[in-house]
Amino acid sequence: MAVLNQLVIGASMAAVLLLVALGLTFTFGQMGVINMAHGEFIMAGAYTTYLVQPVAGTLAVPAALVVAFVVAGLMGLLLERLAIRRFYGRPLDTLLLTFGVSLILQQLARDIFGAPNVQVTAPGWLTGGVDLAGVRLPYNRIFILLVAVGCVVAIGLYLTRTGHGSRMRAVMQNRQLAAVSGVATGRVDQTTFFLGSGLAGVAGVALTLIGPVGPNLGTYYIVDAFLIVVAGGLGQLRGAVLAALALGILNSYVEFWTDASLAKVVVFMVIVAFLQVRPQGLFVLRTRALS
Amino acid sequence: MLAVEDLDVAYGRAQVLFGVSVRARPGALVCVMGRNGVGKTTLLKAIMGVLPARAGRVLFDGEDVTRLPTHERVRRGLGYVPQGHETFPQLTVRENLFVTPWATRAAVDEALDLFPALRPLLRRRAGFLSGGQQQQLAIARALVCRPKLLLLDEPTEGIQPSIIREIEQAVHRLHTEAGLAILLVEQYLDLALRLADQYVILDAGEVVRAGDRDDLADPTVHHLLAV
Amino acid sequence: ADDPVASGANSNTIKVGILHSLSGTMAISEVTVRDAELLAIEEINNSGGVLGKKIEPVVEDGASDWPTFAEKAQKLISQDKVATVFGGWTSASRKAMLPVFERNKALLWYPVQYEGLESSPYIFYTGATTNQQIVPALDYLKQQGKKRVFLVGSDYVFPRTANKIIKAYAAANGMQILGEEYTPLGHTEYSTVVNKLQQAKPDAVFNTLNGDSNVAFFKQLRSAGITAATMPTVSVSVAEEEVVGIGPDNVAGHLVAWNYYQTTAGPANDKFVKAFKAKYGATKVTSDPMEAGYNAVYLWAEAVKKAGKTDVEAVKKAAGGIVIDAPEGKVTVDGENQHVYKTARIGLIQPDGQIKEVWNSGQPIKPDPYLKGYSWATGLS
Amino acid sequence: MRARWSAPAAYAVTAILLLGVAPLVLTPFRLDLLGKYLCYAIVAVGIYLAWGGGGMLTLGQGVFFGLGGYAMGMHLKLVEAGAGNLPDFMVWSGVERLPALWAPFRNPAFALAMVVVLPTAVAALLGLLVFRQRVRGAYFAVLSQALAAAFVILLVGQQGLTGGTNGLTNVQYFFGLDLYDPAQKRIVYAIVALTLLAAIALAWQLSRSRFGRLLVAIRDGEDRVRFLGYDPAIVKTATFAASAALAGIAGALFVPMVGILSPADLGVVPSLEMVVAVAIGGRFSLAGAVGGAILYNYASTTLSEQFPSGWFYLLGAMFVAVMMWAPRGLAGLLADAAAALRRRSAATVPRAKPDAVAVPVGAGEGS
Amino acid sequence: MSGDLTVRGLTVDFDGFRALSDLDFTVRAGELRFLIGPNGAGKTTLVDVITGRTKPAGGSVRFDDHELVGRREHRIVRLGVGRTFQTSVVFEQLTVLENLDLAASFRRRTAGLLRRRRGVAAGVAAALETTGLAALADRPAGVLSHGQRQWLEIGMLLTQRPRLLLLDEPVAGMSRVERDRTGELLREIAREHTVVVVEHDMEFLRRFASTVTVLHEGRLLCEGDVATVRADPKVQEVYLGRSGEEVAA
Ligand SMILES: Nc1ncnc2c1ncn2[C@@H]1O[C@H](COP(=O)(O)OP(=O)(O)OP(=O)(O)O)[C@@H](O)[C@H]1O
Ligand SMILES: Nc1ncnc2c1ncn2[C@@H]1O[C@H](COP(=O)(O)OP(=O)(O)OP(=O)(O)O)[C@@H](O)[C@H]1O
Ligand SMILES: NC(N)=O
Ligand SMILES: [Mg+2]
Ligand SMILES: [Mg+2]
Repeated sequence: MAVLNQLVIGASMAAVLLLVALGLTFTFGQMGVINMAHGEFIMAGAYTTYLVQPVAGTLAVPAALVVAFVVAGLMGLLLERLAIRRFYGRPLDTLLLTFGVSLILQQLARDIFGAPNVQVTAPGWLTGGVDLAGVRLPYNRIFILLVAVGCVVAIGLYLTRTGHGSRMRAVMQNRQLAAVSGVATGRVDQTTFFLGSGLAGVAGVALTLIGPVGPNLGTYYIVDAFLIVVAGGLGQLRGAVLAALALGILNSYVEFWTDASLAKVVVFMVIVAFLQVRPQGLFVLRTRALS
Repeated sequence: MLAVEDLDVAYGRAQVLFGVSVRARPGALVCVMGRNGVGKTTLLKAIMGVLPARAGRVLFDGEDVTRLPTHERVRRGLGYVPQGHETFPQLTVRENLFVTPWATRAAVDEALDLFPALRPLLRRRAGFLSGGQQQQLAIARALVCRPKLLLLDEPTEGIQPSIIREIEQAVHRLHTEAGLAILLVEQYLDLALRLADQYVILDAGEVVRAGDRDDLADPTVHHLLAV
Repeated sequence: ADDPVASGANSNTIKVGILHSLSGTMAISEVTVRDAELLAIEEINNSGGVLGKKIEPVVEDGASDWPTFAEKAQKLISQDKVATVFGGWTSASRKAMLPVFERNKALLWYPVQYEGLESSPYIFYTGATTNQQIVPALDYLKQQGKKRVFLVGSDYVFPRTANKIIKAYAAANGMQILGEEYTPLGHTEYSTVVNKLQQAKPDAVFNTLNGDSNVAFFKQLRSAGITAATMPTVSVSVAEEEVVGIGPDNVAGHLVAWNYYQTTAGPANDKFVKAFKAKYGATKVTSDPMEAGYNAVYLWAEAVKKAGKTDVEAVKKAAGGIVIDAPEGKVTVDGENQHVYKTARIGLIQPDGQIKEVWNSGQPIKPDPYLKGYSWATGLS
Repeated sequence: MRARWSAPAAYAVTAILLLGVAPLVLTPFRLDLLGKYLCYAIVAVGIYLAWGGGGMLTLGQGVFFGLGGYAMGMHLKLVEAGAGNLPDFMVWSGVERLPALWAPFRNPAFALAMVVVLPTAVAALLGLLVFRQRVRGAYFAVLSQALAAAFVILLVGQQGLTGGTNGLTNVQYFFGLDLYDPAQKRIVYAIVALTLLAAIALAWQLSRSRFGRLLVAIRDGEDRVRFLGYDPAIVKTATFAASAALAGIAGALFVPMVGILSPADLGVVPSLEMVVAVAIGGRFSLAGAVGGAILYNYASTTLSEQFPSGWFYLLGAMFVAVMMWAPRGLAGLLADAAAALRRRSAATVPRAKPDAVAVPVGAGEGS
Repeated sequence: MSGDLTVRGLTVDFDGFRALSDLDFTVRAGELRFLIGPNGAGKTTLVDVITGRTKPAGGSVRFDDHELVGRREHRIVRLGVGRTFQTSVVFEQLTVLENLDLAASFRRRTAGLLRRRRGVAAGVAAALETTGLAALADRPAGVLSHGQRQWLEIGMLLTQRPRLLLLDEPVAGMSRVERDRTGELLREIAREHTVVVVEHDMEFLRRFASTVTVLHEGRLLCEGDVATVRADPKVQEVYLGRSGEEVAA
């Protein structure tokens, strides 16, 4: 029974992992920006919930989803305009740049909201849960799962069904060619970065239901988020989903049989081993061109 | 239609074009020629705004576009096929054709009519196409923008003879029937001879000769193109 | 080589170091201790300072990085020539600083409950050692008839050592340890641990998680439907500060073990709480480590007054037996092991975020860092 | 002519400054700090090789630093404890018998060998696995970062074996030297400085060799290199392993220099900082990398002393500013300034046709 | 040590698409062979398989009595098989000279690689000469124009002294004079090496080719001397266009 529970737990861990990684499928996967400040955008989403809470009452969480998307999105947009746009095609440089930004944002949060965690409580309708064959599935986990699924569907449609989605990919693959095809590349960059960062904000809202809301929030998720994207294959939505699911379930079982520390180590080793079989992640985008 | 005036272009500190002036009348087909490395590609890129002009102006349809971003130039009717069969490798052929924001089904259909070989490949990723297929796609992609002036940088490179013929005919048709102005960089002299109204010869980043097609028969021109 | 007195002697201030993490993971906890220490310094200065001189704090950031603590401690000692240092939170930071203070014969005041088994001649420990916090908490559980206990802790030295002590206690007292789980510092995913708890169904959970993890743990415990009524937890690193972050709804009814709560009765505490809120804002809460840091400054000041100088050896000698009326009640320095006598208190978390005392040891407990007075603890070290 | 002598001259000046001047003018406390910076500078030399040279952004240097450091630290702790005794942390962690893993480290030769062998072997293994499968760029960066995260969790989780979060503290002796004695500590400083100078010389030679060019080529176009008959995986692995070895040596020296080694210095953020320091100095230049490491660590010490609660703003702003305005680091900035000066003095020459050549972005002074 | 290239039953599948099917193809040692065919016929794919870039679904490629299928790219190069690419790729951050030197050095031992380059090896100097890039020797290759890159790539190949050279559209984007120069160069090389050239330029073919192989849809369409091939109606149909002569004129 307990063993069966772990499957459900794994799935709900996967939803969290997926949610924190989803924004990266845009900024990292599509745009090639290693945004270390992604974690701080998640944090911004969480603090947004904290601020929205007194205003929106029991509807704080859904309201915050929208507000946080915009807030984090705008932060991303600002970052893109002020700095990132000079760095396309140089992922490793963006890493260092955004690391600096992440330090600044953390300290800013510390100065604005204080160093200790702030309080976000789940509304009544998200407390409790359903019992599934002896397994209790908390409502807040179901909610996170739904948010994750919703985001995945929306992103999937956006990327494949809208002209904007394919233009975004075009810009990343060949900026110059996109420009001579009439694409306003700057505008596309802004939108993409806005969306990716906004998704981080959404993740932040979800995380307030299950974890701390403090200046360090982002640092706890950033490594995992990047791992998911890498294991899934850069910019591959399906890959990210499967990778999150696989790692969530793997993690939950290893942790069940050993402990949380070992689980993290094992997950890492499995990923390295996995990349032996699928070096470019679950789903590969190859071309014939030489790198 | 197009007037390039005293254009200087540099890559960082290295200047490549020196006071280049080129004119194209509406509906003209101007062939840009010159040995490898003289700056033909650089000229086209500067006209498109991919490279900034250090000095000089680019006028299109009477408007000074020198400071406009690339996509605005495209919107005004400048189309460009870069050298070396460039595509969006990870997009499908269809997606490649629809990248242009104002691409219409009709425009894409017309482009595909020009290169029917692309039709069965629509769902294939462009990066997996053969060199020639990519080049055909690249030209089709530019046409989807519905340009008024088309810049073609060595469009026949890597294309099988029968398709070269088709391209030649297509270019000819676009030029004569649709009245499209064309700036063509072409290494096949005979092909250039057959198509061009005017020509420009570059050497070491400067225009050394320009004139009407008929002059091209002149042996001194051949001399300029040799060695 | 460096004489800390030298600089203090011919200026009209006495420099002291304040060394806590102001950045990084630990800032969440340590910043408030710094605030409390600065408050104490301000109060002492306002009432005339010590030896007629004002205390001048030199603040440094340990940055949640243990070697940095050592480096900054060295800097405070040899560059700033401070008379003493108040600082540290994690045991790791203390272990890193310890050799620096011993080597330089300088003085550190360490304000946080810790795992014991240590007694450096150059450190004063103003937080609880194990027999003033963990052992009383176990006594309380035993008294409540909680015999089957599950241990949950962060993966570092304090929880591991604490749990070792708990297991020894359990073995001697007929308690049963159903499980022992460690998670990395900063871990935020507790569903698996909660699942294990649900399977084991202990009478109580002994929680030595630190910092942010507590927020995740309690939120997830609650959403899994576990309440204090079905499975109470007793925490030793959850104070008022943490309760705010967790959200009182999520922890109300659970137990904590400390020596001080914001609600602890007494004029000294009323004054402390009032002064703290006046200085830092009405919404701020006070907690045990803050109070221990606050006390440390007063204890040192008293010792200096008694010694008549800031010289380390003199202060050390003078400190023994010093008593102050601290917010937690009477606090006495044990001259032998340089810990302090502290009253143990078990508290119940209230829905408003405050903690209500439900039991106390009646009188301050003599510090016993090596648990020499407990027969069951003989094998521990 | 000038170019030919400027490098050896700079090297000599550096040597004199480090070995002659610094010990005389700095207080023992500051000299210790400088020694610590120099340890990071040794790591920076390795990062310069791997990242500046081979384009491998390794965000896991902390792991190799740690492996070397623990190898050394274990030996020193054992010596200090004396025969038959346990190191202090094992005592308070309740370990009763010396773990088998520790026993061989009592032997100094073994421990010294492990300082190099452990990091090299781990890097070689990871490198072979990863590079043979053509994992690179951001993938590699993220993987190596995850390695650092996993390594620290592993260290922290094995308290009885590694000292857990605390790490190895209170190291007092280093092969007979008393580290509490400033005079003897100066010898350790000298060893660190000499090691750094040796590392610089080695890296200098390597980057100017064909091997160095090959690395640049691999960075430029790894696939193409295969068709020249080289195996990029081997070349990259060798380079990565060399950078790991340097990090290991640096870690080993860090232990006596600083007296403590803790997982807090080996994780994701410290590893990132090692790289950031190099970026600030200029990753395409050896002098930039080394200078960057010293400067960065100096700056973070000073900033945190001057602005204990706001220094993260300054540090963050520094990264941002460097990446924005000096993407090739301070060394790039200096090179540009020098070039500008030279051009000004040569400005009288008439129009120079396509002669002066622009260097493609990122090429820089990569030697 | 026959030096022959023997391709037997070669099949390449890309997710269900058959780029080469059951192809047999032989080039004798010392031959200069031209390979033509419509866009997408599989010419580059064939070169890719020979040089280890693409794994075939079946079949064998033997050179010099070594099976090449299954070997890694650099091993194949070390057997003496060199190639150029349809889109030239040179190392942009290295100078022209360093590009050539690196290409020439692949047989050096590790110790040789660890030493600095002193002077210019004879083979490298010759390649600089042949390719006309001597004046650009110290420029980063990133500044070369399209045509100049093509030359550099050929130069790099030459310094490697392979016994079998595979050139994928070497003269694309070159002016006529340069094509002629390349052609002469090829002739010269072919005297000592086995050369396979993929090309679309019929004029070039007419001037420099002796034997031509035509691929179509992954299969051998025909093989023979230039005249025969050009006269072949199937070739005219799929490749040259009905009036192929006109184009090439
Ligand atoms: N990115 C660059 N940086 C510096 N110089 C460059 C760069 N690209 C091209 N050049 C130089 O500019 C000159 C002109 O190049 P361009 O590509 O315009 O030549 P081209 O006439 O198109 O030649 P080709 O026929 O070979 O395509 C060449 O000498 C080349 O070396
Ligand atoms: N990786 C791949 N995945 C799918 N299809 C591929 C892949 N590689 C090649 N193809 C297809 O295989 C066919 C053969 O391609 P190839 O590049 O060998 O042609 P080619 O004869 O060199 O043509 P060209 O003369 O135009 O360069 C083409 O239709 C191409 O689209
Ligand atoms: N001493 C502690 N709580 O680490
Ligand atoms: Mg060109
Ligand atoms: Mg081809």
